Amino acid sequence: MSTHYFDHVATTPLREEALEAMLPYLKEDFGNPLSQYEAGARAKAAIEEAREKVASLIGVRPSGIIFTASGAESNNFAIRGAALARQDKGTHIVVSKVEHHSILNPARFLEKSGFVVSYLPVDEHGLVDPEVLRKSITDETVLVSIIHASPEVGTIEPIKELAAVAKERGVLFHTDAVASAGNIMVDVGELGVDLMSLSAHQFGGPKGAAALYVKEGMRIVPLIYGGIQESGRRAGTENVPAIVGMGRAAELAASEVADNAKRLTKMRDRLIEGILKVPNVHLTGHRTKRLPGHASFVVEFIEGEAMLLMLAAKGIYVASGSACSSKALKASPVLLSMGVSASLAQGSVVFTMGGESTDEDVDYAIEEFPKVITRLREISPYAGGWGGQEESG
Amino acid sequence: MSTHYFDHVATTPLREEALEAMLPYLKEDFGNPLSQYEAGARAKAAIEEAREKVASLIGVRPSGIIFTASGAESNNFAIRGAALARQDKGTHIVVSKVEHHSILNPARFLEKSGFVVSYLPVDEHGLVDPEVLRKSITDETVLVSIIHASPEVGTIEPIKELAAVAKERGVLFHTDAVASAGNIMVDVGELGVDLMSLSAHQFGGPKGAAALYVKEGMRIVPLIYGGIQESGRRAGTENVPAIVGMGRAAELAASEVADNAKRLTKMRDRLIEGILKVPNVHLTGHRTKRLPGHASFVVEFIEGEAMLLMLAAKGIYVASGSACSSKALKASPVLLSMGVSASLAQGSVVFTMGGESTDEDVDYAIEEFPKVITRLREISPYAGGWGGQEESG
Amino acid sequence: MYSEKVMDHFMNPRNVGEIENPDGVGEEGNPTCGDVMRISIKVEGDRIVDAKFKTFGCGAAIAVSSMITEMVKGKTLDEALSISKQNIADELGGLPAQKLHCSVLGSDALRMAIEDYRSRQKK
Amino acid sequence: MYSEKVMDHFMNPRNVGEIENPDGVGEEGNPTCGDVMRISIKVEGDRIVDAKFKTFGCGAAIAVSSMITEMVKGKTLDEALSISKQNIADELGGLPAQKLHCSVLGSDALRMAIEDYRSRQKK
Ligand SMILES: Cc1ncc(COP(=O)(O)O)c(C=O)c1O
Ligand SMILES: Cc1ncc(COP(=O)(O)O)c(C=O)c1O
Repeated sequence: MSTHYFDHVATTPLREEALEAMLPYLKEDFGNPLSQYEAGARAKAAIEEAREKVASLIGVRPSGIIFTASGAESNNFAIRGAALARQDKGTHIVVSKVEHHSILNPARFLEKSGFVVSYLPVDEHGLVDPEVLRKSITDETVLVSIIHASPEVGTIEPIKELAAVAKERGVLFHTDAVASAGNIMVDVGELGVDLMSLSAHQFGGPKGAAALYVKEGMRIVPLIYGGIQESGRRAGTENVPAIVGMGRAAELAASEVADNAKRLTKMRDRLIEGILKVPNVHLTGHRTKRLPGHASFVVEFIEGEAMLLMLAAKGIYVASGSACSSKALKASPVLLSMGVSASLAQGSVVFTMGGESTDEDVDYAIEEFPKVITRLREISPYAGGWGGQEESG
Repeated sequence: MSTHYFDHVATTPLREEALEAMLPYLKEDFGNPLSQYEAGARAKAAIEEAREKVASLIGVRPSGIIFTASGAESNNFAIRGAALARQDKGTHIVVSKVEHHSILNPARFLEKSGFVVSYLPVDEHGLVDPEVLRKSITDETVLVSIIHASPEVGTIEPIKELAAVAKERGVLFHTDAVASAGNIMVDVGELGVDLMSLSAHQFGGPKGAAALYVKEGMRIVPLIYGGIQESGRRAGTENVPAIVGMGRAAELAASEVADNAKRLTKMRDRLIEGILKVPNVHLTGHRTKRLPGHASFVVEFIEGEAMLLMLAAKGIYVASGSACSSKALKASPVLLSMGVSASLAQGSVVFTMGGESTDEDVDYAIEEFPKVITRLREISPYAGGWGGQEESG
Repeated sequence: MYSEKVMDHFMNPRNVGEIENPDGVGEEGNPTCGDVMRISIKVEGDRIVDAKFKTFGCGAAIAVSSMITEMVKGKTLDEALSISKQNIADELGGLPAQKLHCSVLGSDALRMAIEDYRSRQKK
Repeated sequence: MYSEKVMDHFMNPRNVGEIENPDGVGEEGNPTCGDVMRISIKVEGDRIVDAKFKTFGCGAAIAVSSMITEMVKGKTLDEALSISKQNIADELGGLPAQKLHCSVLGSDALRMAIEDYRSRQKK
């Protein structure tokens, strides 16, 4: 069976070039970057080279990049580290309702330690309104964090406008660019943000390497204290191979992102068109302000995990935000906050493509998807409609 | 030039078997363990298999193992997570003066948030006295953390006795076993500890994978909040390849540790004997209660970084705890706390061996070391003695 | 994640549909995730001679529906009522812990179908 | 970490030793790390004709000692005094930032040797 990987938002395959770059550091060049002899210096140099490449992917100076081990760590570090560093100035922070758990949950932790958190609503496309942000900012506000692009619905937030609002009020602005960096052009200067999270395994790099960008001169409280690695801002022996792989992936992404985005946008639009031919299927997120490779839907009358499994049996790998496919068995807060009902959210299915995706993948998905939907609807008691229990979304 | 790696305490070479085990997960098996289809399940199964192997290295059940990205992260997680989880019971914690920075610095952070920290003294061998621990525990004490084996001086602490004292008083006990686990037999049950940190790159596993053992049923406050990975205790997409490599390395270590320790102890003793033939050189740490592959010294009249560089020029890679070789330019707190003077501490040199070290390495070191010492002493103004400025240690 | 048996019953569910002129119908929903299972039965004497289902739910919910409709065929009503959620999970070669509630749904829908049949008999 | 030049002067230090019957001796220590550098000079007219050192310190400290004793030979005292720590670092092809204090030690020890010579002259 041929396989068609449509789950780049979960993780991307490691690019061969990145693995090639990593291998020496998994073999003979195993030295600790802190060691004072040549092997240590070589490892250190490799990290600094990777730092330059990651920095240049998002248009910043290398000194602004702190390597971490995951996007989740970067997000925790940013939220907690920036809030604690500024808590003498105020204890209010602002996030949106469509943030990743690794923003929402540390925000909840901060609430327990005395911070007040505002959760901004979004419109039916998942967009945060800069005017709503403006109204939420008080004299106590020290930090705003808004996701750059949603992994669930693909929507790209107007970060430039949002960050400008925060800047006007002298408030720090973080964006979680884990789903976007490497996949669309992300330029810190243009966006005007002070902090940014990114993660290698989302753009062809390895798992285990990620980064937090922190504006020059800005103080941040460490999440992991200890040695002097990362200028004392993040302790722990560096994962040299993974960092090197991240650097190489960043370099490749930087040079290919424009072409890739163009190609993927076409494929995405064709996929959306094809999928929407099935009756009672609806696009989630914004039609155009969305990640190039991202096509997400809610399908009426059937449940997401069942779709996912039946598609997987045909070699099509997708994600779903349905309650049954989440370990918490809860409807997706992102879909709910966009006004999607809990029953309709059960029909969530998310297709995401990446660099190695092909037109044939799209053809195959467009051909097979309707069959799966028909099959599952035959099983569904709602086949003829939600039967009054639910108006079609 | 042949190379002789005597810096296993900085990091160990990645074992070939571990790399072999990792490669599939760096290539075709790149799936996210959370994904609901087969590829996700395979990645998840690989992690659980690794968890079993790591658990069995330290004699615990797999459910007690939380994977992290570094020993430093495990230590921060343990100290902060256990202290915060118990802060309603009390706000006093106890550590020793010979802990790693990744214990001491989070302890200092806790001090800023209202905790009181006792720093236990050690004797001239670096040993913590259980009676001193007993006296330090108050009704407010919630956590004790003592390092298992010192990477700087090799001394193995009497953890069993120390943990028993804590247990008597109903206080949680954490041990930082980063330098010991995989290198000597480490059995949680026998030691009687509640939490333990270990790190893969210290026993032939990859950088980027480490673990914290947490006793069953014990609550711990997460360091990295977010998704449901690691039972909700540590968010972030798992570094599957590194975790798999750690599992394989743990499996190998478990089966070889006894033989290896025996072999390395012999080599170590021969090295110590050889090095101590040079006049005015002193062993640091305990003569017998020390890591098998660990031989550490202070050399009078010369400085450690200079020794390290000159040894490196001969293909001998060692570490030093001298102020000049630390980025902070401070004398080693561990040596100072053992009563070594700041000047003498400048002469610190640390040889550490591992699985692939050979008798020839030891021969070579014993032959070349005295030449380096002679050469550097020729340059030293103290050649004839400390000249009253310092009695010889 | 799922056993082979679950995947088989999910991919090739038995007894999908609605019995025409059923003797009893039961429908049960899960308020947390919105799953709904509808089972219709045909009864002769006090034996279930046919059972069909329609289910809105995840792979486990569909497999449970398929399995339970298979299990009850030929059973007396009392025998059918004694099928526990654990019986169903066992027949399926096990279910992931967080999916066990799907099998409750199955036994509940069946029970309601039987109750429906019995209440119709009383009229 | 170190430039080739630094490594060369560290591995093959020039002018190691103590001048017998020196015209001036300077010794300077770094209180934080305990490094000590001792420079002895031979002066003819107002020119330094020979310089030797003994150093307790790291690779950079030894290389700086070697380099500064090379640099001053043949220089007048005033020329020697004008050698800055940056000059020494430059001659060595640069020093890591946290090692710059080692070159201060070098110029300080030299200055003290010259002062020692001058104070002896006054007697
Ligand atoms: C005793 C001890 N604890 C903690 C650490 C930190 O572990 P890691 O290097 O994995 O961050 C080390 C590092 O070598 C160590 O020796
Ligand atoms: C927007 C967003 N933020 C954060 C994360 C967490 O990143 P990581 O998987 O590297 O922990 C993800 C994960 O996919 C994400 O999509």
